[in-house]
Amino acid sequence: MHAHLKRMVTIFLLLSMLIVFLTGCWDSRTIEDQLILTGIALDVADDPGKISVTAQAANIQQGKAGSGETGGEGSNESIVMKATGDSLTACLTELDRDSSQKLLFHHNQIRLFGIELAEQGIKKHLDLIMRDQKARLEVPIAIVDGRGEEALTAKLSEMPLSGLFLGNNFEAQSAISPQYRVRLIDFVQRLLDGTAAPVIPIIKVTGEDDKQEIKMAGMAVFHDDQMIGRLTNEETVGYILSFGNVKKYNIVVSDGQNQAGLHIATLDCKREVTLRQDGGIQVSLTITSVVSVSELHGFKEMKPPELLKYLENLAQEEIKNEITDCFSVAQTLDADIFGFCTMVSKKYPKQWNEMKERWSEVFSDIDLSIQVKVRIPETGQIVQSLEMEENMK
Amino acid sequence: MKSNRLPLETDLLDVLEQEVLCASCAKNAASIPELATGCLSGDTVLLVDGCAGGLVINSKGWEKRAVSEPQSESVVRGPREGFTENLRTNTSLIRRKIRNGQLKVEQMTVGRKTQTGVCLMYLDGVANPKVVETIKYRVGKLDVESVLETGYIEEYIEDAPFSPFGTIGYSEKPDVVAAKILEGRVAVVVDGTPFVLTAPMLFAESFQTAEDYYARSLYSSLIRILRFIAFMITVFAPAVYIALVSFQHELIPTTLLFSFAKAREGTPFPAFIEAVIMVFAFEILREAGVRLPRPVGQAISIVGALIMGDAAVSAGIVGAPMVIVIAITAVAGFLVPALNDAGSMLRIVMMVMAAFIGFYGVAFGFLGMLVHLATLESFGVPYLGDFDGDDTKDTWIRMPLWSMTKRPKSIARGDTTRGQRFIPPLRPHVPDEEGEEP
Amino acid sequence: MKIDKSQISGKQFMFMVAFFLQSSALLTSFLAGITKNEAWIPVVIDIVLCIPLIFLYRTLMVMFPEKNFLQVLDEVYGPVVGKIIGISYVWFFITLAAVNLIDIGDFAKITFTTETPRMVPTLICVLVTVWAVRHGIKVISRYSKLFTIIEFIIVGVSIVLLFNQMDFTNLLPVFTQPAIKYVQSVHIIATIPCGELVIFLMVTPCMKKLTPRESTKYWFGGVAMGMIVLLVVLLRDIAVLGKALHLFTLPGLVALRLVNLGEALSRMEIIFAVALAMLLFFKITVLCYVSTIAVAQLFGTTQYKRLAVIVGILIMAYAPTLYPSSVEHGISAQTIVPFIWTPFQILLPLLTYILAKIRKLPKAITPAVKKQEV
Amino acid sequence: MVWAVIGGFALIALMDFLPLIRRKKWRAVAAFVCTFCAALTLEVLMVLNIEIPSVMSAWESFIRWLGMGYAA
Repeated sequence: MHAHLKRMVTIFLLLSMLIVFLTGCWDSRTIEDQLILTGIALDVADDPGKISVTAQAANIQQGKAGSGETGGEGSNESIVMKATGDSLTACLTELDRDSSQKLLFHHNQIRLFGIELAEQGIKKHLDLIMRDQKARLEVPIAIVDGRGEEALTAKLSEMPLSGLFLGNNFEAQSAISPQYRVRLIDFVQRLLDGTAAPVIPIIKVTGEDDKQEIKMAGMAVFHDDQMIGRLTNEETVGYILSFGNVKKYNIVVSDGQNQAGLHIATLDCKREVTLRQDGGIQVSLTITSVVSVSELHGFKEMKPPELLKYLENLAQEEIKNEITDCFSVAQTLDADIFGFCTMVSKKYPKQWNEMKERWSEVFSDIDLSIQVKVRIPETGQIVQSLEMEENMK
Repeated sequence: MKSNRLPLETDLLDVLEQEVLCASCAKNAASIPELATGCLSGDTVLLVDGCAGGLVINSKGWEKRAVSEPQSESVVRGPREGFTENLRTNTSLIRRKIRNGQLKVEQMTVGRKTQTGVCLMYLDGVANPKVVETIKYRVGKLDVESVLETGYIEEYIEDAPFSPFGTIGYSEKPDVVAAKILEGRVAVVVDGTPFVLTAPMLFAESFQTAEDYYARSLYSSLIRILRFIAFMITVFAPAVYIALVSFQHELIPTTLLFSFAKAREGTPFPAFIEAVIMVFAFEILREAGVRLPRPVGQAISIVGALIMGDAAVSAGIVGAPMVIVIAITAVAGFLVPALNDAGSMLRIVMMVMAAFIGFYGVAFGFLGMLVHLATLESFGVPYLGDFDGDDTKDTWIRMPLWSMTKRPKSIARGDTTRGQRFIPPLRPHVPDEEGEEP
Repeated sequence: MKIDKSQISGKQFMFMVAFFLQSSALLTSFLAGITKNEAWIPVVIDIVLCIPLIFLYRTLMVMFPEKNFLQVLDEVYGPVVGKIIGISYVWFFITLAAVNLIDIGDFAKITFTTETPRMVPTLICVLVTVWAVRHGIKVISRYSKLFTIIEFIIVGVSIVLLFNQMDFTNLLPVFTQPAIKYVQSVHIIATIPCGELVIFLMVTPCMKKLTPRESTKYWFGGVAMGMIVLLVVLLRDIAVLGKALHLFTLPGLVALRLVNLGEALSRMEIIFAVALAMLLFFKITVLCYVSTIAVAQLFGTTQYKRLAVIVGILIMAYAPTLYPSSVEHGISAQTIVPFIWTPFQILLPLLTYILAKIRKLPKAITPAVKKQEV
Repeated sequence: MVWAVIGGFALIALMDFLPLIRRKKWRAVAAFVCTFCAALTLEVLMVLNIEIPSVMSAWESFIRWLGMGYAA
């Protein structure tokens, strides 16, 4: 028993010594001494070869950050800082030095690139972001039509912190289709595919001083890490649809005089790639979709059963057209935004090796066949439109 | 019947003692001091003309508390009787539950000055003889002056005196002790206290209450799991909070981070000091509430919990989230009363680890706790149990009684089946129409 | 001479083996660096290839049920050669423990403590480890089942949470790399998680008596559980990360970081990280225990409890001298380490088995042998 | 820092070494002294920032000399 006691005392001494010697608390940082970063934007600086970094952080001292309650006095909600330097590291060092608080990167909601920088190439700026364990790979990235800082300095009426707004917005859009939100990891995966062209959403800041808005403005198409062109919002639809996995999306179809709003409940796309005899490839997309009617204008002469058939046909045509349009844009840009090359490399690894060299030639010569199967099982609360009812009488 | 004629050489007193008197304990005493002591301590002295010496007949009648509802373990459903301070009453309460010849009661006397009566009770042929021997040996070897409560015995015979976890169980309720004896444990009843020790004890026992077995098994299982979670909360909640706000900020959802940061804005102390202040304040209030007479105690807790907490937040000494964390920690601790003291100690250890190196420290604190639990043994039985087979049926869940046909493997020896085969209630209990049971 | 007098059951042994293999699931980066998104192929090959290896270990265990591996070496090679090989095995055990200690240091550096000196998390780990080691194999084995179940739950939950991000076409194409890459990967898996099981030969004397049949059952049961988890984890990481897999030092953790099901269920990687730290801790505990037993055996003493702390500290002091940086650690694990480990894990056990068969060992215990043992 | 290390080692010796001597377990004492000296030397050298040659690099050159080892 005595020896036991002695051992306890020794262990206690050892532990307390450890605590005394080791209590450096190196990693300890209290929350309130941190600037919680909500968005970061990279731009081309005025000096050639330099970049400028804009960081948006929540201002905890003022108002209720993050909630829209005090939207009116949004001016104090966010702190925006700017720095210019040769590299991202230099800029971040400068930002850190110039503020009294440390920057906290974990909660960054969005990474923005100015369009000018995107055209020059963004690969080298991604290295730090991927290397740093504090930065998260699932943070979405976007291109700003204009300068990146505009999006972060924008005063939105909806939510004072535009970084938070963008993060939430992309999150909500990804429910429609995962393609709407491009996370850093998605971008890097596409980048590593080699010949595939990564695509990043573009946003645009519109409006006057106090009532600014951020709008989606299509997608930026990259070749390797340089932006080479863009899809408009309309062309983007085809891009989105061609990947399938679309939920709760609305399209409008029309046959010239009549118009119908259709709600795509689900849309799936099966992609198949086969080699052609002449060395080219053939891609077939088989799309199956469940659609419901959300709005009808016209169609006065039709009875419900034939109307649904007719609408199904219209929808099939519409979806097909959207994809073909988008595909032709992609071909003119010579950018494989659909990732067809990845499919080839997975399915025909041997042939792929020699095809890689002449990919742009192959791509411009792809046989794209699209089969669309649309089903309209329901028409909402009413079957016929009011206009049709009139006709019946 | 023996013959009426007495053999000449026998003493009349002996005859009286052995053949006539019905007292449980009569003693033939020769000297006057012996007789006097007997008389003084409440016994009856019988002197017979013509006999040297006299008989001291045990006829002590002490004032004793009636059997009443136990204070520490109240139940909604289940027997309400509790042990009293009288050894005989206690053993009879247990024996009334187990009317079986196998139930052995072994009387011992401990304490040089107090001469306290101690009873070991166990089911012969069910309890592990090794455990019985060990307890008998340890209690028999005790050389202490006084034994005033079971706590005295517990400290002297337990396996791990420096562990925060108790390795001997105790209860105030005869039904609980009877159930433990039926599982093969040994009960130690001590004169002068309503608490009865049971050994060996498993970690899982701390999470069991008497009512678990009287309520529906699904509900009992749910509550058991809840108790496990509550124990985790009471040990780890402050540590996790410290680790969150001073180390791993990335774990907090963004909007919550904003409100945490706002709440902490303007409080002067780091999270660890804040937590220490609050934990100590809570322990002080609790201790005050326990020791004071009940009406005053309640007032203290109300003043402490409501007014002081609120005042501390509005004065900017601690942040509001910390008050919430400590409150949930405190309340969760009361779900597992058996581990309340262990919880308070471990909580502080975990807080130091968290303040030192964040979640890594908490993780290794947890691992250290696990290693410690794995090293513990209670009279040769692994404290953590084996996580194995039938024994798990009554740990973090409680299976229906009819499914527990075996006594705990780690505790019972010999007769380990509780019943031949228990018929699950889903099967028809009445014979079929053909008159044959399936 | 029996160093550790505690006993473990066959089931506990099985879970220890399973858990030991599972804990390698975290460190798949050296594998991913070689065969990239085809890293699952060598694992599948190895599940088959390891069967004879495990059978060899099992047979050695059945042949000498009373002896740990160093005692077996003494008996088979004679006291002098046996001791020399024994010393090299002690080095092997200590180095293995040290390498894993480096891993937990790296892991802590990446996940928990980015600015803390590496020595601090390592020291904490060593202290808890030696505490467990001091109480013998019984204590270590007691929570192995609990941990195995926890690991199964974690892998299951993470797969469910990541399911919407998995793209199983990432597993394609197959067999596009040069053949030597597959040989290398197979070699790495055969030596690094599988061959390391040779350390369990040091636990033999603590096992309850098993029939050869039971022995086979528990060995292969454990290996099957471990390898399946390894394979599933690798498949999960490839399906989630795809081409980016080989970029990361801890692919498993990066994959878990991507868990995002709304605000509440994102950012949970620290919980996983805690679980992974538990896995690594267990592995180090077993290795540290084996090293301590081996040192005690080498000097012919049973006082292993008193040696536990100092052996743990020796491992801690030895670990940082092995590699100047984690990059070199990674490259060495890919290119050199399989060759260093091969003699210890495959060649020497095989040679021991053959020699024992030739010399018709184990002999029935004669009084002379008994005396020698005391 | 050196003194802290030496103090730590002294504590370990106090805890584990003295009981071994008291119980006259000389083989265990030998084992303890060997590991103790090795650990102390390594730890002190590390604290003093003296570079210790790596065993692994020696192995590497040996394996390469044998003509084995995979390409990096």
